[in-house]
Amino acid sequence: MAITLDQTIGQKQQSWLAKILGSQTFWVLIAVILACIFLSFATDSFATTKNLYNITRNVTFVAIIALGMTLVIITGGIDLSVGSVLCLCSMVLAVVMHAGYSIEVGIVASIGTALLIGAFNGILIAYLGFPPFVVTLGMLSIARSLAMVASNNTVVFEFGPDHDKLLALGGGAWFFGIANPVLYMIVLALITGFVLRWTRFGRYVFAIGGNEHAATLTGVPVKRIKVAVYMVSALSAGIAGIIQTGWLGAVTTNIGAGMELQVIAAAVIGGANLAGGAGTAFGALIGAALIEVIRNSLGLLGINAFWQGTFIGGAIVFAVLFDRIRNFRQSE
Amino acid sequence: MAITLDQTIGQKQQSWLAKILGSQTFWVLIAVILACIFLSFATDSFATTKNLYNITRNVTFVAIIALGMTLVIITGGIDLSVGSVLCLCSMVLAVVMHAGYSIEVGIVASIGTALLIGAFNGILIAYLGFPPFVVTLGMLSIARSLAMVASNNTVVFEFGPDHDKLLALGGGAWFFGIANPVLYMIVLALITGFVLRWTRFGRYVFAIGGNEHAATLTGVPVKRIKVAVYMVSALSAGIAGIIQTGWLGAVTTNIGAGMELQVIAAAVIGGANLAGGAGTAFGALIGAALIEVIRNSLGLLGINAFWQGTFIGGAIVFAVLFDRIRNFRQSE
Amino acid sequence: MAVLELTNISKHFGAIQAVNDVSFSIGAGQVVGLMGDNGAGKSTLVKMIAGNFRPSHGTMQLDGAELIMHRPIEARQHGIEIVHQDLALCNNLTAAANVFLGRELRRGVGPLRVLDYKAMYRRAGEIFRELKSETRPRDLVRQMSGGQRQAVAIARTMLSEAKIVLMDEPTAAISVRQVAEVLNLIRHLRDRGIAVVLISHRMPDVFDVADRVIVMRRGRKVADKQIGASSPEEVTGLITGAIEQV
Amino acid sequence: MAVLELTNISKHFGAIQAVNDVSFSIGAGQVVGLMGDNGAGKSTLVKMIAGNFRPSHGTMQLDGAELIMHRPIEARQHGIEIVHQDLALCNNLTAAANVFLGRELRRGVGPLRVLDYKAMYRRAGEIFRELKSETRPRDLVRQMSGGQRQAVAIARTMLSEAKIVLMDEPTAAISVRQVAEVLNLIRHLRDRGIAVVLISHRMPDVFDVADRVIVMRRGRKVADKQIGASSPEEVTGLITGAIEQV
Amino acid sequence: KKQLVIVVKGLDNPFFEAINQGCQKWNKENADAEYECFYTGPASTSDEAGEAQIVQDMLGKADTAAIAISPSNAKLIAQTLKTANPSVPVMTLDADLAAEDSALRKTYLGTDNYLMGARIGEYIKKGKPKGGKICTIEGNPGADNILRRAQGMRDTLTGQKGLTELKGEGGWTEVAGCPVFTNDDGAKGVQAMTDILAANPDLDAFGIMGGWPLFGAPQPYRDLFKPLADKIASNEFVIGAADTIGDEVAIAKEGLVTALVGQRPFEMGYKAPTVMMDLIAGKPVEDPVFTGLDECTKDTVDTCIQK
Ligand SMILES: Nc1ncnc2c1ncn2[C@@H]1O[C@H](COP(=O)(O)OP(=O)(O)OP(=O)(O)O)[C@@H](O)[C@H]1O
Ligand SMILES: Nc1ncnc2c1ncn2[C@@H]1O[C@H](COP(=O)(O)OP(=O)(O)OP(=O)(O)O)[C@@H](O)[C@H]1O
Ligand SMILES: [Mg+2]
Ligand SMILES: [Mg+2]
Repeated sequence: MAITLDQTIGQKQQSWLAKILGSQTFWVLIAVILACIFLSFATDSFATTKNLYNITRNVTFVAIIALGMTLVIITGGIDLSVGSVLCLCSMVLAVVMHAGYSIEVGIVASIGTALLIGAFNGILIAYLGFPPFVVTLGMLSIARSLAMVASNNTVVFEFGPDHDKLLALGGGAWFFGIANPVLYMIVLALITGFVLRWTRFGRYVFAIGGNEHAATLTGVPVKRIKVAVYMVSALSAGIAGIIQTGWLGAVTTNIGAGMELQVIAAAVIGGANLAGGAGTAFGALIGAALIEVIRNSLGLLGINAFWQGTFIGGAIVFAVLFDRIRNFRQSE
Repeated sequence: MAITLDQTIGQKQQSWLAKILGSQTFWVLIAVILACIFLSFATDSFATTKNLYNITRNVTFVAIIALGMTLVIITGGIDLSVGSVLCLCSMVLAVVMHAGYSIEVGIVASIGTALLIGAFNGILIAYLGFPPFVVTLGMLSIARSLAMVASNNTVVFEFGPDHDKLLALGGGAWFFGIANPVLYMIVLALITGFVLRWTRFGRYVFAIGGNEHAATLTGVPVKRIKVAVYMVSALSAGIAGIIQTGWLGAVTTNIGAGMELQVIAAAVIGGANLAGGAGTAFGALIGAALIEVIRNSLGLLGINAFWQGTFIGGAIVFAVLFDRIRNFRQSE
Repeated sequence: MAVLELTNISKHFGAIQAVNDVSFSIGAGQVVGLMGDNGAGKSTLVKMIAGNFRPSHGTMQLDGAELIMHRPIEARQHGIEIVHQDLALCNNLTAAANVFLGRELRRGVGPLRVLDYKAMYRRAGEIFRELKSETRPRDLVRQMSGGQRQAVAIARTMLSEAKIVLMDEPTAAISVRQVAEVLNLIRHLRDRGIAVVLISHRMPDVFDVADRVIVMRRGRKVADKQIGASSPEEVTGLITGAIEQV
Repeated sequence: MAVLELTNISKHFGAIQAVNDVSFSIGAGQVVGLMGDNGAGKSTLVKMIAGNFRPSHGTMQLDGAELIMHRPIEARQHGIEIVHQDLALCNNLTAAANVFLGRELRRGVGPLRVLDYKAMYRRAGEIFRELKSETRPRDLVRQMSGGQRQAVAIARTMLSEAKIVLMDEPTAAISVRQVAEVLNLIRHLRDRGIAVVLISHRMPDVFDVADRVIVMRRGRKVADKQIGASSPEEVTGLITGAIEQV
Repeated sequence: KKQLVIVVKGLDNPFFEAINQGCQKWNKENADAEYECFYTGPASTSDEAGEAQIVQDMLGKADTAAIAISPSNAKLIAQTLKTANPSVPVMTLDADLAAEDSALRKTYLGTDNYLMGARIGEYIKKGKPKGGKICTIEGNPGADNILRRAQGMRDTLTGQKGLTELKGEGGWTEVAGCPVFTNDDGAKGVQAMTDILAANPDLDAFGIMGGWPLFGAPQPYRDLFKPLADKIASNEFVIGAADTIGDEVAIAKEGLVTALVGQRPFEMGYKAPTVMMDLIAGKPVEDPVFTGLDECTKDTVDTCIQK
């Protein structure tokens, strides 16, 4: 007999290449690249240093939150509260610094708020079995309301003694002219990618999304992991809020409104599966990049305001089309 | 031996009562009733005919769409485009009637638009395997943009020759002083309930949500049912749009914004499971009613504007709490 | 004449060659035991016959006419019934609903035909009784024991008169008592002229009811013999590879 | 002394009395066959021992100390391993990942310990080889055949030295060749002084490896005999109810 | 206490918060009056139906003595008032009903939005008398007051009435992709302005109809226009913007905007209770009551805001 048991056991079903070609992230990446090439030719202003600087910076806020959201989605959950949490965390930072505290105190307060909210969401979902959609929708309402309370619903634009430090944090470019937020995004994405692939925590996140019951039975601490995941999600929103505050230089109570759908879209376009069990950090970045490139192109191409929504929507659907065509062919 | 095979086969695991006590819908209903009782005592103005008239009427728009959404959720999908579809359908109705056509023509055009959009969503999702989240998020953008194009982003408030008919349709109360929209809602809920329980179509909807693969293998026309379900969802948004237009007497490109989350929340609070396989028509109504009662109570109780969001969010979470406590006890 | 004839059927998934150049035919009223090691390709083979996968190569003929199916339901329309190894059950439905999935009983006329719950519960109960299985038609499948689930899946094939019934390990999870009933059922099917393919890892069962045994190893057919001309020992050898081919 | 002792254990789900007043004990190195009709309550019983359900009534003792568990992982910490009837696999993970789920191998030190993919693939491969199962550690469980999935579930119990191994129909979907290996495995466990509970519908397997057989019918224990003192016919009678009780 | 209710378009806008501040100040100063000012509104400005429902709730409440509404959808509020047939006096605040529905309210207190847009237009025209390429930045596509401002600006720039898009009239052309709807999101507003400016390097002016990009994202706004500061100073590039909220005045001081035209929301909130009490008492009240505009340029920043 030609094939031995050992050979079979050593075999792998898919080669590296087949795996890459089979991933949605790859095909969305192709879509992004094609869009960029098209825009470089169609407009003079796309492939300029300044525009690329802007694009990369703009992408970061959605991308950073999408990293946390990807974890939640992999476990089969959803977090609708991220936009409001971003707002509340920005507001806490702003109010604390406005009151004369240093930037460190502000950041600690802001991050603390995020973790608290994440823990609240997570505990209700994991320990009391609430549907994630309901809990985080409730929190969407609550966090924004608390932001109003915290700030008395005013615009905060003076951040006390460390005002300039905060602006430098979010608006500067300390490294080879790359906007600071981009650096943070890259670092966070690398960390997320590492955690998902190389740690036990990451493995458990996937296991929970694949079969929560089986994960429980095999001794995965499902509840604790779930709480952690919602805390990470809120944390990522908090971090994005801090960076965005530094960039914008002002906080209003409507920042981050409606962001949750954009963030989830970024994660899903990047290959995360809302049914749980699949998703990557890199995919979250690609998904966010796609959305930003579309937005950017609307202005550059001078598309009529009324039709802009059609283009955005169309492009979102179109981005996934590549992947679907491949799948469709294969299943034939 | 006491028990025979026949007896075992004839046995039912749960009595009627146990089934009712075990359903989330029931516990949310209890929460709604408790809230109503509380409000009747706490305020003079809650239990007035006028306020009840308003509440019941206000609840209808979310409730009607939640009926369609419940079908989508039962199959394990989601439809984020309903708010925008409502807007587009209202706009089509308004523009057509404004151009001098009769109300019948307007309604046909509006319903036709809804079905077209639903079919588009459904075909991409069922036949090409797009993730529902991505497709309907794209449509959220597209439909509102088309509404802007259709109306040139103006307010339409003159509905041509049949102006009064339209207003009577949505704003009147033809039957025992019950607002017309409430009547439509009840009729639609009865139809939905009937379809889910007594027809083959309803059975298939549940089967798809339970195990899509198994449904395909056993010969359920999964793809066609899925398309139908997204068409029903868009249709329900279209109907709500027509009624709402009749009630409001004016259409802007803003109406229905952000409604998707409210609608999904209503369905989920009413017991629909976003993972698929569970949901009821009655639950959709109860969920919508709960949200409306909360909203109504804020004004009546004179709650500070900043804190309103906290109350709404808290109440949404709280409504599901009853059900969770019961479950939690049981699992101990 | 052969009811079903397979010619040079192959199927691969990516780099995995699950079924490799398999040909055989089954006549009416024949019971064929299909045996082989885990991963030998048995399920993949019957799934192709049931219209679940399309073969990568080769052709199938049913009653002499070429059989090309695009969806699983077409197989049923051609009179091919299958008990899937993974049972294909909807956990959120009752046992009766699962049995009748795809061919619900209805009453009333025209567009107003509604599901006939009563008739379905009754009929499902009858089938379970026939199988001597303590399965409650009104209970959700989610909460059922392994054997009860299996009974539900088997019950499906008993609803209509088929030409071919494919059973992928129908007796895997069920108890001694019901095994006998399932084997009886297979004999009944045979007596009515229905062809049966029985996949099983239980040697005694196959030797009990089958007329013929086909053995697969690593996707290839390595034996196709009359039961009388073979023995459990030989088949075991064929499965494990101790005997190369006959 | 008994490793595990159950006293008057009952469990009901709503109106269904799945396990009813069952008591027995198992000594170290004993292999107990647990048999019974479908829905007799076998799985429910072992799930209670595995910390999956809490008994409605009754007590369990492990090595003489009362055993109260709140989560399945506590069972493992007590040295109780189980092969679930529904296998408890995560379809989106590889075979190796499933085998090591909950006790991943890691390398490196302190907080920087990362998953040791290589070691896990190697070890999983070794176990599959030991089981003579053609299961590829690097493949996703989703696409595996029924027997390959079963092998993954069994492989889990071989990772650590347990006190008790509960096997809920471990041989249901696997082929002749691996059945022998699983039975061998059980013998090895016994020889190392590990107690084994084997649920199976295959009479020959139980009579092959078990020291004792317990029969359940409709939630009650109806027999508990040494294998030598019983016979397949008697056990069949007990399962079906032809023999009331012994 | 009986309540003098103010219903605004949405709580998510700092502009309405200033109305609230006025309302609260009135409460503080009139602690022993028999009335109190009560401020409410839907969570989001885009929730038009929600506002109508709140109006209904308030009209149904026994405590309500008078109501001042800032309608986000004028037609819809008119319809609501028609069906509710209120027994308490109703006025509009900040935004008015359509002319044909004016009988439904007793008076209007607030800014003349058309005039506000016209003033922005005048500043732009003054800077660039010969016209040029312009981009209008608007808020929510359905917001009537913003649309009115844009109309005021267009009419002033061209000297014609009712043009919805400028194609060279009066020398002014709106570039492709404009107007931009920012949905009241500062960051989005600045991002869109950045893109438009990149795509049209020869742009001459921005007309910003709502202050979001300035007060919501002051830092990116500064980054964008600092390189153009000289051009702005020499009127080579002109920016006319609405509102004087938050950091806007500082931005004007830095010379990064040609002119600001601001409303006086605080004054609206502070005056509204008094007007409502007059209405309850049946005293004659002017219709409309306009609150003034604050106009700031680089040179007048220290004095332009009415205290
Ligand atoms: N959908 C699929 N994608 C990829 N590989 C698959 C798929 N289905 C089956 N395989 C592989 O094809 C081979 C044959 O699988 P099949 O299920 O036909 O085996 P089998 O003979 O039924 O085994 P068992 O007795 O264990 O059920 C196995 O190696 C399996 O991993
Ligand atoms: N979670 C549950 N909820 C409700 N009923 C259940 C649940 N689990 C099992 N049952 C019921 O309890 C009874 C015993 O089930 P169990 O799974 O223990 O049977 P079993 O002896 O393992 O049968 P099999 O041989 O078919 O696996 C069955 O009637 C089953 O329907
Ligand atoms: Mg198989
Ligand atoms: Mg069992």
